[in-house]
Amino acid sequence: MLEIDVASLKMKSPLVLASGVLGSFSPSLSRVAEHAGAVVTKSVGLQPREGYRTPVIINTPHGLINAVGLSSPGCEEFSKELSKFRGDAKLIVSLFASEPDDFVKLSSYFDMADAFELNLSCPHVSDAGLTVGSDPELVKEIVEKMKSRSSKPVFPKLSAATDYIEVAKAAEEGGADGIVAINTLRGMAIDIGTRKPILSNISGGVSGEGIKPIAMKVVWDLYEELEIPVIASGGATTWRDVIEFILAGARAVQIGSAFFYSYRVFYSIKESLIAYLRKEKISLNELVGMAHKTV
Amino acid sequence: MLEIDVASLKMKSPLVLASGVLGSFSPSLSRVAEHAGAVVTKSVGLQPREGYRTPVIINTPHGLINAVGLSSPGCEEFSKELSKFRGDAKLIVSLFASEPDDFVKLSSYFDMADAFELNLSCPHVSDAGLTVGSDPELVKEIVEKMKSRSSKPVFPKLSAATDYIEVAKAAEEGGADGIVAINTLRGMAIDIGTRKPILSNISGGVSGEGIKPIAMKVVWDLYEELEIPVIASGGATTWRDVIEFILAGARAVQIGSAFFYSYRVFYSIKESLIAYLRKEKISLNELVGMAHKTV
Amino acid sequence: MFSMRIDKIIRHSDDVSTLFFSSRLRSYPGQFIMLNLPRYEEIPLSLSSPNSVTVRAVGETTYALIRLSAGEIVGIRGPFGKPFTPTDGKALLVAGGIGAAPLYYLHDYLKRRGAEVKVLFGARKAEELVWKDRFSVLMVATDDGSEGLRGTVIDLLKEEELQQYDRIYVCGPEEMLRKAFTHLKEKEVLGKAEFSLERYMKCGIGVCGTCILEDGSRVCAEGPVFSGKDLEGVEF
Amino acid sequence: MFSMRIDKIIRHSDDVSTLFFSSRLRSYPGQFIMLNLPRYEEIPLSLSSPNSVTVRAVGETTYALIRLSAGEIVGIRGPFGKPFTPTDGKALLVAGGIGAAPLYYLHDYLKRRGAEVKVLFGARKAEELVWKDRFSVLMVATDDGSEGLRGTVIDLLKEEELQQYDRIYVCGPEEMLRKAFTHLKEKEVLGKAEFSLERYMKCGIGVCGTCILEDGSRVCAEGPVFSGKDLEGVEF
Ligand SMILES: Cc1cc2nc3c(=O)[nH]c(=O)nc-3n(C[C@H](O)[C@H](O)[C@H](O)COP(=O)(O)OP(=O)(O)OC[C@H]3O[C@@H](n4cnc5c(N)ncnc54)[C@H](O)[C@@H]3O)c2cc1C
Ligand SMILES: Cc1cc2nc3c(=O)[nH]c(=O)nc-3n(C[C@H](O)[C@H](O)[C@H](O)COP(=O)(O)OP(=O)(O)OC[C@H]3O[C@@H](n4cnc5c(N)ncnc54)[C@H](O)[C@@H]3O)c2cc1C
Ligand SMILES: Cc1cc2nc3c(=O)[nH]c(=O)nc-3n(C[C@H](O)[C@H](O)[C@H](O)COP(=O)(O)O)c2cc1C
Ligand SMILES: Cc1cc2nc3c(=O)[nH]c(=O)nc-3n(C[C@H](O)[C@H](O)[C@H](O)COP(=O)(O)O)c2cc1C
Ligand code: FES
Ligand code: FES
Repeated sequence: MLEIDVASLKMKSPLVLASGVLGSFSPSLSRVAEHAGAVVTKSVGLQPREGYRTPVIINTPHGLINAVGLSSPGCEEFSKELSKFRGDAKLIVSLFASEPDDFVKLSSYFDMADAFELNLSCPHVSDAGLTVGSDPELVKEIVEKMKSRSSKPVFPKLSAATDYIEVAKAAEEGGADGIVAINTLRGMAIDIGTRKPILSNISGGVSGEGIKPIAMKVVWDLYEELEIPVIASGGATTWRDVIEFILAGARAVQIGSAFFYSYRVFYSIKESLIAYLRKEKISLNELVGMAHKTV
Repeated sequence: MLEIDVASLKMKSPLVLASGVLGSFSPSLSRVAEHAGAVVTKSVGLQPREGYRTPVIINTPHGLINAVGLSSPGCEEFSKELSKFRGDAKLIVSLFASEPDDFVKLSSYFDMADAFELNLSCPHVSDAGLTVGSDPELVKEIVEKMKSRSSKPVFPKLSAATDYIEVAKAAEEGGADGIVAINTLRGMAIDIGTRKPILSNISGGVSGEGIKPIAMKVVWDLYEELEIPVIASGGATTWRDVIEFILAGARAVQIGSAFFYSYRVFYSIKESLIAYLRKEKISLNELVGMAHKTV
Repeated sequence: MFSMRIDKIIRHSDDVSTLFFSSRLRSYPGQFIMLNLPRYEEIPLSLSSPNSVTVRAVGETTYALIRLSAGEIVGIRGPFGKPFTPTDGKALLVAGGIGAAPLYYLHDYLKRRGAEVKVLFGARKAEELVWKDRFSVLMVATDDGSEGLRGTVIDLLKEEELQQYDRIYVCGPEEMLRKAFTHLKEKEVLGKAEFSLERYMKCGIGVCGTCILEDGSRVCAEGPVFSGKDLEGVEF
Repeated sequence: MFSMRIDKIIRHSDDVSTLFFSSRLRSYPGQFIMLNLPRYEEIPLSLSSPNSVTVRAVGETTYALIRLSAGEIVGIRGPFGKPFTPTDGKALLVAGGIGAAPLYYLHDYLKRRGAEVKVLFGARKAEELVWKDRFSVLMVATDDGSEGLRGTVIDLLKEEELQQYDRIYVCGPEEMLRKAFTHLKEKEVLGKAEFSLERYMKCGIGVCGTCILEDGSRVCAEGPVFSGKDLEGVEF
């Protein structure tokens, strides 16, 4: 009942695990995959990367602030880890790099991937992520190169802090199969007891419920401007949030920070979505972008 | 005990009412002024402006989304209203316009103002606000013109969605007396029952607790980059938030959305700040930016 | 915000209807909601019971509302605002026209608490004494004398021995509120009187600043119910 | 996050101290906190009472912690994680080295509930039987025989008539957990056994994915306390 296609990916549900959350090891990816349409891995680069010292995360009533710093064992190690993936959802491998050729090289390590997400939007690492994703020409070139080497779907992931419409259109022109929006927003917190920033990296990326309205607006705008599908990310926590993103134009919805509340979040959202579609006698496909038609 | 200077403004407390919240009439401005260091009025333009149709506001557990649309009676009417201001806090009049000369013209209506805030950051009105505030050269010119006509302090108010460091530096070069950061962030919400955007304007500006980490990062960055004082705005709700902003570098802290919780928010925060300073045996001036020194 | 289905509608007259929601709102009498009929404006309406509003058509949105059919979905924020202070003693409710709306709810609420409730209800003509059978002990007045006393609800109020009541609740048009206020002040019973005020409202939650009284009070947050004492010296 | 002052410190030995916070945390035995000493790393530590942690120095952060002076302020997130399942019957607590930390808290908690509590405590040498007087009914073992049985806590465990206990709680180094698991499985008492596991942790709240077991469980969220049954077939 929840089957949906995102570009050429046939997914059993619109629910997708967001990158960086429970995505460093196959056992957790496989477990989440049980009730997901796809899982996105932690972003991986060519070289191993330590990531920042702890504290790397803050939990607040409105969401999380993280500065994990793209910690990763590097593509070689990680491809070994992912070869153990046994989940029955699509496996999307998230890549980060600074150069177009490096993205292509990275992707060659991951035969098991059903698609690639390009992390062009991590706000707290200086040579990758957002630095790359703010440059529409560069984004276009990266996507073009990726598409010229492989037929697998490529989903650039954008930030709300850029001129995201321009960047998304450049990606679309380059041949992107869909756009993921949004990544975390730059933020920080200071502990008034110790009078110091809490994160070792001082600032990090804000995710979770508090950023949902901001992500919603980006998804809305991209749905109006693009032909290719939009995959939402940012604050989805309940089945209502998932429906809201779909009404705004998302064909799939990523969930990350909500795992703070429960490992069963995909299961319960999945069941609620089925109940909702039955009760409302409507299909997912009809719901996608429906809020645009009624304005 | 809470006295603090922001540029040449001698304020009895660092607490400032944010623009657009309870700032359309003198009675509410005067009432808030009782326990505030300064109050900023609703932004006013040369012409009367209807604003958007209701719904113009959404309340969520993480804050508000508003698209009031800079509704205003226009400068002539508004200056009559403000002549009734009887508060014993500084009166800061918030101005919006698209042209440098219009800002200057606007300011000439408000003799009663102790200072001016320049709204260069409203995210949901197309010809003013953010459209102006994304252009560093224009911002500089506006500030220069304002400062050449009057000695009253001028505080441009910036958005987190621009290259705020660049814009703030341009404003500083132009002679700004301080920077207010941040305004609301673009966002929206869709009602899943009616399947329509809730706000009549579709999207609006996100304020309140959920945006605090984002505002904190901007205040932190501006404190590092500027010589002139920074005035924080965005999500401050409790006395702890006020201290956190001050530690990040703010000399004053604006409060808006928190009036949703209580009209007495300034009173209770004021009393808590006094208790905190006594207990910690420290002065406000020492606290400003202190978190930078300990990193 | 959340949205609710309209389950049932009672059309009391040409221009007044009561809309029932699919579920009850946790609320107190005197509180209001911000109701948004999609494509129209969002407007403040007092709850006339935990799951209804009673609306009089005066403009675009209210006209659309009274003509609604069951099954429609409306957006709701709230309930917001300060409710009436209840009593379990003797209560006098004074309603002018559509001002009866919150008093339907208050009436039932007080009776369930064991209060002895009397209602004075005034309108221009008989048809405007909307839903008057909701009130058990009732005296009415109409401007044209088509039912009850010929005159206003203020005339009824003047007949009352006010000392006997523990609480007096007033809701109606501004003119009537002012007259009631003056009379109750003269009789020195302001201390036990409460008035439900109306102002144009945009946010309903105390931030936008459109509903401000002379003393700085926000009708949506410190009100809409104000005690007589609160209103002394405030023009309203 | 919030921060708390360290009120008091007990230095049990060269490398183990207990730090007491200025106030109690609402928590259950078996839960842990993420503790951040400014300028050092943030690390997971089990609560050894509602207002303390007991730390063994093994690296940079833990060295700094055991040397702390009262008055310092530390950042705290939590308490997090699944606690032990309490009993008011007969309980056997099996502690290896610093693994005793959560069991101090559990011991007191169970006794207050009226349970009959016996503790088996093993360490390399007598000095490492830290704070052993916190336990009222105790049997000890040391590798070098400097106190109690010469041997390991597993040897003590093997002497026990396990059927008599309602619950068996185990905490200690990995090697010891595995041996205890094997023995309890052999004796067919896994169903009433609980094990507190340790894994490197970055977030403590189930999102970063660093503490994942073979079956996908998160030690910080589904654990750190796992039932014997949960761990069957899982390499840990
Ligand atoms: C706290 C509160 C509770 C209310 N409860 C009820 C109720 O239970 N039943 C009911 O029928 N009405 C109630 N009202 C009044 C109702 O909100 C207005 O009638 C409605 O907003 C008019 O909307 P419209 O689009 O139909 O008319 P418009 O076209 O907007 O206006 C028509 C006329 O009504 C006046 N008006 C508009 N908005 C308001 C307003 N918010 N308050 C007062 N007058 C207004 C205008 O000045 C104009 O004269 C309440 C108002 C408030 C503030
Ligand atoms: C749920 C939980 C509860 C814990 N409770 C306690 C406790 O009550 N008392 C106590 O003294 N310790 C406890 N620990 C272990 C403690 O977290 C580590 O000793 C600490 O993180 C080491 O930090 P360090 O900077 O001093 O050492 P590092 O320099 O980081 O490392 C020193 C050595 O310790 C190992 N190590 C590092 N981090 C961990 C870790 N998180 N878990 C296990 N080994 C690690 C390293 O591999 C290395 O061998 C607990 C761990 C977990 C996961
Ligand atoms: C702990 C953590 C680590 C993350 N790591 C990555 C990452 O490696 N790559 C990436 O593209 N996004 C990363 N993100 C961002 C998420 O994928 C997601 O876009 C964001 O958190 C917003 O969604 P949410 O509110 O559902 O968490 C991370 C988020 C968190 C909370
Ligand atoms: C209802 C409402 C109206 C606002 N109107 C204005 C305005 O006219 N001019 C302006 O510069 N900012 C306006 N703002 C933004 C606030 O001044 C403030 O910068 C923002 O809300 C963040 O602070 P807060 O989280 O304390 O509310 C408005 C905010 C709200 C909630
Ligand atoms: S309606 Fe906005 S303050 Fe009352
Ligand atoms: S420590 Fe992050 S998931 Fe367990």
